[in-house]
Amino acid sequence: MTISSIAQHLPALLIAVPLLTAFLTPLIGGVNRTLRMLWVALGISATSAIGLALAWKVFTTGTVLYVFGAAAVGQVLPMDSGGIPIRIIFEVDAFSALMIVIASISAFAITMYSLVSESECSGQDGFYALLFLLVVGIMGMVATGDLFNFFVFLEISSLAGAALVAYRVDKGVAVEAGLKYALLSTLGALCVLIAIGLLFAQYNALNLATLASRLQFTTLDKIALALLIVPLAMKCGAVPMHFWTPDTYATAPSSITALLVVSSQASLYGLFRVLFSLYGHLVQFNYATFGWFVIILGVLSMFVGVTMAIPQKDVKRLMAYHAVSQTGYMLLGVGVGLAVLGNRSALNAYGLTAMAGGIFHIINHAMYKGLLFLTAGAIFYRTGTRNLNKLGGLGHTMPWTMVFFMIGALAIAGIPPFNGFASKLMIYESVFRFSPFLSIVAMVVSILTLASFVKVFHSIFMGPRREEFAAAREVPAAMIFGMALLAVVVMLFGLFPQTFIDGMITPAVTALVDRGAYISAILGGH
Amino acid sequence: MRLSQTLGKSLWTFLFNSGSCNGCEIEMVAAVTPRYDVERFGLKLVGSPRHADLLLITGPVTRKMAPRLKLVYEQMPDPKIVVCVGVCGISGGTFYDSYNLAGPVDQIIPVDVYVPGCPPRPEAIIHGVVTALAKLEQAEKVS
Amino acid sequence: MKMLAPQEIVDVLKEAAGDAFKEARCTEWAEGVKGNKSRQVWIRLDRKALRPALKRLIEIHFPHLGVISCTDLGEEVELLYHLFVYYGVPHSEIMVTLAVSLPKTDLSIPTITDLIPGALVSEREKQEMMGIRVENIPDGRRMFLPDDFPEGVYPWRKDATGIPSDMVKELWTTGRENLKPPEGAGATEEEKKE
Amino acid sequence: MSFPMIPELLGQLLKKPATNPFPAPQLPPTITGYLKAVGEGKATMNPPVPVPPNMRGKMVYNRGTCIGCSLCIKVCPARAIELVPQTKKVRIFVSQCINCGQCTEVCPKNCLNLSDEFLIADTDRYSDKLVLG
Amino acid sequence: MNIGNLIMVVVGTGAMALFGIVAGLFYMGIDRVLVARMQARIGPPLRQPFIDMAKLMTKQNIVPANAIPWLFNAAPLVALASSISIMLYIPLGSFAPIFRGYGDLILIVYLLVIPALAMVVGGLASGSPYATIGAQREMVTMISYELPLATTIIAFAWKYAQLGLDNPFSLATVAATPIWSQVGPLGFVGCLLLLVTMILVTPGELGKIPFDTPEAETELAGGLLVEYSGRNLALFYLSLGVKAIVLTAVVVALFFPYNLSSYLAMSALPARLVDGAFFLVKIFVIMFFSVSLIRIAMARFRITQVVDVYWKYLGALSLVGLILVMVDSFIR
Amino acid sequence: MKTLEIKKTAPYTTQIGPAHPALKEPVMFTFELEGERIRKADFAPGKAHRGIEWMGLRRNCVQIVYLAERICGICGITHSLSFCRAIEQVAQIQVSNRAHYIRTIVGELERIHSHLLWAGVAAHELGFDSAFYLAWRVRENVMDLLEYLTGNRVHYAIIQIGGVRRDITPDMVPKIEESLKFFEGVYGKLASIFLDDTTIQMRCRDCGVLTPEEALKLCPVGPTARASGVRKDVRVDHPYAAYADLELQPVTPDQLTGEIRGDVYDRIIVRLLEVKQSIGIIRQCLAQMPDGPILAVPKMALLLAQLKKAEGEAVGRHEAPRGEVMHYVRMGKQESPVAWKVKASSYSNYMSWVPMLEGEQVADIPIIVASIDPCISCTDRVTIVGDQGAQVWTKEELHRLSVEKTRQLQLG
Ligand code: SF4
Ligand code: SF4
Ligand code: SF4
Ligand code: SF4
Ligand code: SF4
Ligand code: SF4
Ligand code: SF4
Ligand code: SF4
Repeated sequence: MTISSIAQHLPALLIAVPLLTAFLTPLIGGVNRTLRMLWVALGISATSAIGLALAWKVFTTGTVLYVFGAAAVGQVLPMDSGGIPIRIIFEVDAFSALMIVIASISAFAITMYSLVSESECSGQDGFYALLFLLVVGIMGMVATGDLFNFFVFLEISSLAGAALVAYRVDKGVAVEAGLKYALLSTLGALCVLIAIGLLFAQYNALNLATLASRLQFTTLDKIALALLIVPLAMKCGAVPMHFWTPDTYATAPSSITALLVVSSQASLYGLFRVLFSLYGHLVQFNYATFGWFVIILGVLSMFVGVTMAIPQKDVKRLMAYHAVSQTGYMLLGVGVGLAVLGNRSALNAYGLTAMAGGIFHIINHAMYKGLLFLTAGAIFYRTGTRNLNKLGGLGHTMPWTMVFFMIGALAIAGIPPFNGFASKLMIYESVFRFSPFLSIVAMVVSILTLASFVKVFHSIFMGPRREEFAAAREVPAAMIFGMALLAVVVMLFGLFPQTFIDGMITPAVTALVDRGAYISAILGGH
Repeated sequence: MRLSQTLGKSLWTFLFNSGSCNGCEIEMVAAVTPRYDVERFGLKLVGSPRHADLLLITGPVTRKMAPRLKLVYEQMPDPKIVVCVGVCGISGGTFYDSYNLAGPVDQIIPVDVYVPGCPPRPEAIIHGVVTALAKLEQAEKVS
Repeated sequence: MKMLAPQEIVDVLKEAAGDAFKEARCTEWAEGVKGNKSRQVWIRLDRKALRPALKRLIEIHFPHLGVISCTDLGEEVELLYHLFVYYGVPHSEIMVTLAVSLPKTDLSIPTITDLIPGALVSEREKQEMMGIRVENIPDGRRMFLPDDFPEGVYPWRKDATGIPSDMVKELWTTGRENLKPPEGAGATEEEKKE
Repeated sequence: MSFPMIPELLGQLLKKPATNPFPAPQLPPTITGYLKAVGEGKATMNPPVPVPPNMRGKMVYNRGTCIGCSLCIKVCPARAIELVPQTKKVRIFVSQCINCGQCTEVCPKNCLNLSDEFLIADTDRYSDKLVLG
Repeated sequence: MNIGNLIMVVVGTGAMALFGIVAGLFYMGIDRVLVARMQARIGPPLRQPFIDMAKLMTKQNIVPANAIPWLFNAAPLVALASSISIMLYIPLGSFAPIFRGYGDLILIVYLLVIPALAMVVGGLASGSPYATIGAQREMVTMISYELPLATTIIAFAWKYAQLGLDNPFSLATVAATPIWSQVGPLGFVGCLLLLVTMILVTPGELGKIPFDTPEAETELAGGLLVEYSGRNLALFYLSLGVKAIVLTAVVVALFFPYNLSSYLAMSALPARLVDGAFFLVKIFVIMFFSVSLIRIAMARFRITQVVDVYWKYLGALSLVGLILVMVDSFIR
Repeated sequence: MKTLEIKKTAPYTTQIGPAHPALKEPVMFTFELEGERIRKADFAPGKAHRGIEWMGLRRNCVQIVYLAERICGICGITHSLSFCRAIEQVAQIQVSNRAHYIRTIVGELERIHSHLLWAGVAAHELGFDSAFYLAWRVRENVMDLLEYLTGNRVHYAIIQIGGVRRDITPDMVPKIEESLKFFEGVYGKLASIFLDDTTIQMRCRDCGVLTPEEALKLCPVGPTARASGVRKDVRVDHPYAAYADLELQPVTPDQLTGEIRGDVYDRIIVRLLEVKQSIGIIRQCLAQMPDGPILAVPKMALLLAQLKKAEGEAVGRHEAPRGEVMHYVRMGKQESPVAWKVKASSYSNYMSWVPMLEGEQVADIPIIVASIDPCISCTDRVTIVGDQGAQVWTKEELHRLSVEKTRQLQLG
């Protein structure tokens, strides 16, 4: 294969490589441990490289379309796709590309980290196979341009995720949490499937673009919309459907939790796709209503998340609640954008910035929250506990972990110059035009988040050395590498936000808002 | 520790009561109040021995307080000055014999200046501090 | 409130104490130009009458307990409960002291903290300073003495269990022996002994 | 809401401070230099707040008239006086004296007196100034 | 950014750092002298804070046994550096901020969190339980004043955005169009309320009485800073001084951005000097009312009362201010 | 092992209070906390125990007068007066009425100085240093007067067995009058600053309540008892010195506000009103002062000889600024007493801390502790110890509690 053909088949490789890695891992793992580690490292490096390359291509040349099995890319879809609609079409626009970037970076850092963090557990082969499957699911969800495929990848990611949550089989709790996750995901997926069915029955199409161009907003469409929104909102952990996150996030191995965060971001992606690209034009008379719906969802998530987080004793539960809270910021930003979608001048004045803030926050969140979960994992790795009341004094022995934790904490609290601030700033400085009170709430929640993390910081790292953790040392290099990678990204995004905003976020926002472009990319001039 | 020109002009002071009758203690406090106002010499009362340059100590040092006195002295960063205020800290005063005293003060920590009186008037305490400063200046010259 | 005269109080308490009553004495002391008198009642009782007498006194007027004093009399130790009734009305207060002697062989006394909770500080002090055993004291920890103070040494005792001389620190001697001899003085040997 | 302190504070801004500037309003550049200047009459030292007559300050001892009767030792509550047997005179430790003045009252020869001197801080508690006799 | 610019920034940063530290200490001195006078005392010489700093620099720098040394030592540096860096975003008189294009109010507000945070982290790193309570209280205080502070800033921004100005959060915008001239009577009242809010938020941010609960000496023996000594302590004090300048400069910039020179029709250099001097005077006035006077005229609040005062009373006050400003715009 | 040691020492190192305006005798408190709320309080005094009573039994009575004076430096007259009154009763020494009046005047001046001192300390504990400075500035005037009358600012050494050592001569009276006028002039200002200030009210109202019931049972004395409505004042109840000739009423807070709440604020009221009452008492004493000698036995040698023959027991009492002080003395035909029991006022008031503190917040500890005016106002020396009593408070717990407080605030 030549370079150019690789370039051409990037979307396919994005799925194929991790899939292949997943299936071959047990085989290779059977040979020997070191080999397996190499193989896994190779697989994830390749996947991430492909992902980044694909994203680069999108950002530089525009939306990439890929049809599996199609002779020519240009001739993607017959207008009367009546025959066999189930055909894998990838449509990678700037928004998708952004998600791929997130997934690539996180997956890489996390896998490197887990090479050590999970090395002492049994069932390695299964673990990595599942992990790569999860990656496949995530990549697929954000890259596909087809509703049914979306469902398939959602299922893949859910099942792999559930299996991974239950991975530490020696713990009854974990299995229970895995089941819970699986059950909820399945229920959710079922809803999605019904929605797909409803839409297919009416419009005889599964391709997003096609559907979008045909949608009439009948009652059935409305039901379908609800059936899509609810499970996706649930999967991304928005209040009031956030109840599953603490259990799941807390019990899964930390590396998996970090990846689950990415997967929930992918659901968020799905939610925004549905709202903007699929139903975008139909809700236009109701932008404000839908916008407010999302905003309220966001504000609630922000507030409930943070207030639930503060009293938590389990580090990871606490972080999970913060994840809920942070999701609120994204919803808030994008919600404001949605609310003023119909109002050109407002959209330009602040709506786009708000959306950009929200979307920028998605990537930032994936980075710092991933980082935080990895540090939590590092602490668990050395101490065997996640209970804040039991921890203490680790700052003496685990300085790197502490530094990474501080970076993550400052970022999540939106303290300059870390990336959380950059995106939150965009949110503060735009949503106030929509309603000044929203900005005030957002700012106050930030400080609450900070307070909560100061507490965690203190409980884990500060204080005199503890006898029971006398043996705790800094974690091995690979884990540090994984955390460092995310930390560097966190800092880069924080120090040079404009670069990333111009290069990635704005195109993503444009892609999301400009529904016409999305449709016409597939359907040709409309 | 190098003695510096500025030390004497910015004496941060920690008061320590090692079991005194409070008489000296109130006179030291009175020295802070407007009539005497030691702050005009840059002297400031601080809440932590870590911040202190000058230890003003009163009382004949009860057995419970002796280890604490030592600790406080050790917690003070160098260079440090100790002024013992009141005769009961200097030599026991009226409490010249007891089963529960470990003093006088200079048996526990080194003392630079003694301010006799029971209690010394606030101005005598100021004079004691000034005497300490003069001693400091001499030490500076030597070093 | 009908106020009893000192002698009436003695009578009432005598009745309450029964055969445990030993002796009583009423004293007066006047100060000031007008010669207004303060009145004191001193009652010596046996240990078993302490609580009945106190209960009776409480019925008269809830007394204020000043303090429990204590004297080492050699073979016995005397405890004195200084109580005050009829306070609040100018010049009519009466001090009632209930004195109880305890043989050194059995220095125990029932607590009165259930009747007057404020007696706790004083009772704790008696335990550590005089080695009294207060029965049923709700909190028997030390109060004034340091934790490392030797057991079985009681500062107020005048016998072998009192403060041994090697525990006494003579603060005043510190550093004096290094003094130069006074002018015109001869040998310094004797001085050094000081 | 009421903050009665505020007018008081603002009013005080315009008034003279209540401080008695002893020995100088603020710290002179060097103490030794200042003391020297005062000694030479080049600088004036602000006096302490005036003390009333009969203030009980540092002890003065007239060694000459003392007859060594030890009455003062008997009443001294601080063991500040000791008899020097060789000379039949007493010795007074100012750094132990609590200025009660009991000895001065009891002395049959009036050789003990409390002066109004009270600035007697010293670096040595048995310095010549602080041991009389 | 070309080389010339870079040099400008470096030189400017140095100058600002110097100005911040000197002015911070100078105002500390003024504060101490004035407070002493109001309490009928002579008080220390004006240069006392400088002497104190010089002395602390020569003292032993003790790192307690329980501390995490590098963190313990880094915290004061971070505190000072971050305080100074905020200086770069603040206009001083008619001198525009060095980073005029970048900074805005929200950035400043969040940058202001860093010195406080550094103090908290330093306190925690010292391993003293008193510092721990101090840190918790500091956080609670921070949470408390965030609401009125955020409300005030958003109110400003909302007003300027309403006016169609480009950079509603930029201090330059505020300076160019003083708020008072843009509001009607209702809005004027609203702005007054916001001014009161800011005056009272300032002592909270600076940890002064009555909001000094985190450092409350009677309760915590110095709170966060108990274990600090020598150079580290000096750095913290410097950072507090700089922070005081920053905060008052923000209040000045928000509410009193006026310059004398425009009234006096002066030429460039003297105008700058006059404005600079006028700016110092304005800072002094704000400092006097929101720091010196308040800190000696009241008793310290309990931590619960701090929360009450900020959330309930000042929060309500500032929200009313915001609403008045909004209503004022709508009816105009 | 290291951790253990740290846990043990950490609270100790930090409890060392800055001893500043608050005159503090080290007392150690133990609290069981719930968040910032105090569930249980306990205290351990005795850090200043010097063994004074024990020393006294090795000295003669004249020496003890000065030793007694140094039990405490705040009430320079209280203990010596009480001790002398006990000895006088044992030895049947009749003190002249002039001496009684002088004792009373000095005693009331001491009350003024002590209450002003307390007001300052309390203000300082509230972080209100201006009020502290103001109170102490006014107090300097009393100190001057006391020094003028007695020769010393703190330990006046004016009381002697059988009377007083210094007379108040007619030429001294104008100066006393002048001071009284000054206090009257400044009283209104002080009262308004301490009673009207919003922040002081916020901190002191309904804080540290001692109910009348508790005030009876726990036997507190002085303003602590009176602020809770227990009308108990040795000067009123027990005729002694010049008080025996005066018409006095105990001061209770309802005289100002019409109600008794028994909180810290009420204790401020009582003390402020007592300053006013003291001014009145001094006025009356000056007006009625009889002539006569000031010392019953002026020759100390004679006095000592007389005391050596004395036998018996008596209680000497005085209403110190903080409440009743009593000295029980028993003499047995020897130079030193057979028994000497000192009861300082704070000794009686300790117990009332417990109900006052329980249920209040950590931040209120200093002002509540100071409100009984112990000679230990600075709770910097508080050690916060153990959740369940025995074990020493660890930093984690401290931390957790503060965190819980935070949460409570956020949810509330
Ligand atoms: S020297 Fe005198 S006044 Fe000072 S503390 Fe000792 S006994 Fe009290
Ligand atoms: S009483 Fe006077 S004469 Fe007698 S020994 Fe003492 S000083 Fe000398
Ligand atoms: S004044 Fe008092 S303490 Fe001093 S020597 Fe005389 S009797 Fe002793
Ligand atoms: S709390 Fe008050 S008394 Fe204690 S050190 Fe601070 S200022 Fe001084
Ligand atoms: S009065 Fe009590 S506390 Fe004081 S020394 Fe005597 S026994 Fe100890
Ligand atoms: S109550 Fe306090 S101030 Fe008064 S005499 Fe007793 S110890 Fe001294
Ligand atoms: S004058 Fe009288 S009392 Fe005095 S010492 Fe001589 S004999 Fe004794
Ligand atoms: S309360 Fe007063 S009398 Fe009691 S020990 Fe403390 S200072 Fe002394």
